[in-house]
Amino acid sequence: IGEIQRFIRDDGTIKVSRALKEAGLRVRRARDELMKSLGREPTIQEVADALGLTPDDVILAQEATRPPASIHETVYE
Amino acid sequence: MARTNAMTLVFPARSGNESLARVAVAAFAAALDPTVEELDEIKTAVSEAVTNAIIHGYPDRDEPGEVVVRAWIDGDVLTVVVEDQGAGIADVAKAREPLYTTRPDLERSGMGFTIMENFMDDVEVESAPGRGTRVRMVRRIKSSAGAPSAPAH
Amino acid sequence: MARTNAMTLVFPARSGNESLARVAVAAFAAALDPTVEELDEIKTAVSEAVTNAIIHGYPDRDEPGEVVVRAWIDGDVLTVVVEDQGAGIADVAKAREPLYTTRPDLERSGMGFTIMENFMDDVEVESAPGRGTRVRMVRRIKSSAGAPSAPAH
Ligand SMILES: Nc1ncnc2c1ncn2[C@@H]1O[C@H](COP(=O)(O)OP(=O)(O)O)[C@@H](O)[C@H]1O
Ligand SMILES: Nc1ncnc2c1ncn2[C@@H]1O[C@H](COP(=O)(O)OP(=O)(O)O)[C@@H](O)[C@H]1O
Ligand SMILES: [Mg+2]
Ligand SMILES: [Mg+2]
Repeated sequence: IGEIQRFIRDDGTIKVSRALKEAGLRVRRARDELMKSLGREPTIQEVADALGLTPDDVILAQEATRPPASIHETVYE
Repeated sequence: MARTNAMTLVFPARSGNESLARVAVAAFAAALDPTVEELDEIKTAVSEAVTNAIIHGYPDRDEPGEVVVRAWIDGDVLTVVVEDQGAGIADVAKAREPLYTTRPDLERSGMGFTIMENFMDDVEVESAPGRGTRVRMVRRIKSSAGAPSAPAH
Repeated sequence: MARTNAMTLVFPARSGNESLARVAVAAFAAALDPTVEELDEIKTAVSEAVTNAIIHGYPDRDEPGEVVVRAWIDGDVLTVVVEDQGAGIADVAKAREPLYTTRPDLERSGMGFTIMENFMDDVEVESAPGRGTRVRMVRRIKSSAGAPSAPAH
């Protein structure tokens, strides 16, 4: 998250949920760009390196941009 | 090959905790440097197994039981075991059939086991009614050069 | 307030696994929707405690013992407990002093406990030589929904 904080030039008072969602969108874009430039699926480390993040931050960011799971729609209805 | 690392995660069967399991297993598996796609598939399989434990294993929402997720790495092979001590499954073969669901009321698709089988190299299910369910999933990380940070043994 | 969620993570005392603990606790604490800074501080405190368990608790690298990280949420308060059954600490008060380290050879700064104390609201250490160490850290998420938004300390 430290990296993510620098990454979006934030003073720290921003909510994690928002910071991770923004990072998640960049992860998606970086993955697409690496697919084109490498001609194959990038590894998680390659995506992290391209963004100056750790693989852990990439994983947290991806989770934050995951479409709501079916479990949420089902269990609470 | 020797087991190079292992983890155990325990949490109550609450909706939302499948996300904790996904992140923990993904962070654990990241040591094998999988592709984003491989990691997505592993996370999806873990989600399906954990969601099953939460909604089918412990259908009584008021007293959530415990879900246990264990994972370990042998060389370039990841094994994930998802366990509950809940309702159990009477006929595992039938439960694994595509589109089979006992909870159409929850808008379940009946595709959970099929997704796990498609995304993992091997899926074993052990279950006993009233005693619980254990799902063991194995996936070799093809993009991996083996666990690079593992000490020589 | 009632405990709303809980997790337990167990892993071998291998260097690198502090990162697994950090990401699991981060995913768990994210439910309180902290600020980036709050979560960063929690992750750093968890890292320090887990690194201590790994390098001081189990100094014998060949036979890594187990580290247990538990966390739970009560209302807007996160509690994290990091436990090992390793070497233990003879004089806890001394160990908590800033700059005190028994491993200057590992280029330790002796600031681990000081960092935990600065980043968490409360830090308790229980330890017995030869039996292990338990560090219990508490942090209220001031920015969490329902709580008045106070400036960071
Ligand atoms: N952990 C479990 N505990 C009890 N029953 C389970 C469990 N996992 C799966 N089942 C049973 O197997 C069926 C098929 O599971 P799945 O293929 O995931 O479909 P779905 O979850 O959409 O019903 C479920 O409807 C349920 O009856
Ligand atoms: N889990 C532990 N097991 C055994 N000793 C510990 C543990 N945690 C801390 N210690 C002792 O407390 C000292 C101070 O810890 P810390 O403030 O983190 O500084 P550092 O890790 O840089 O030495 C350590 O040098 C070590 O002697
Ligand atoms: Mg299912
Ligand atoms: Mg330390």
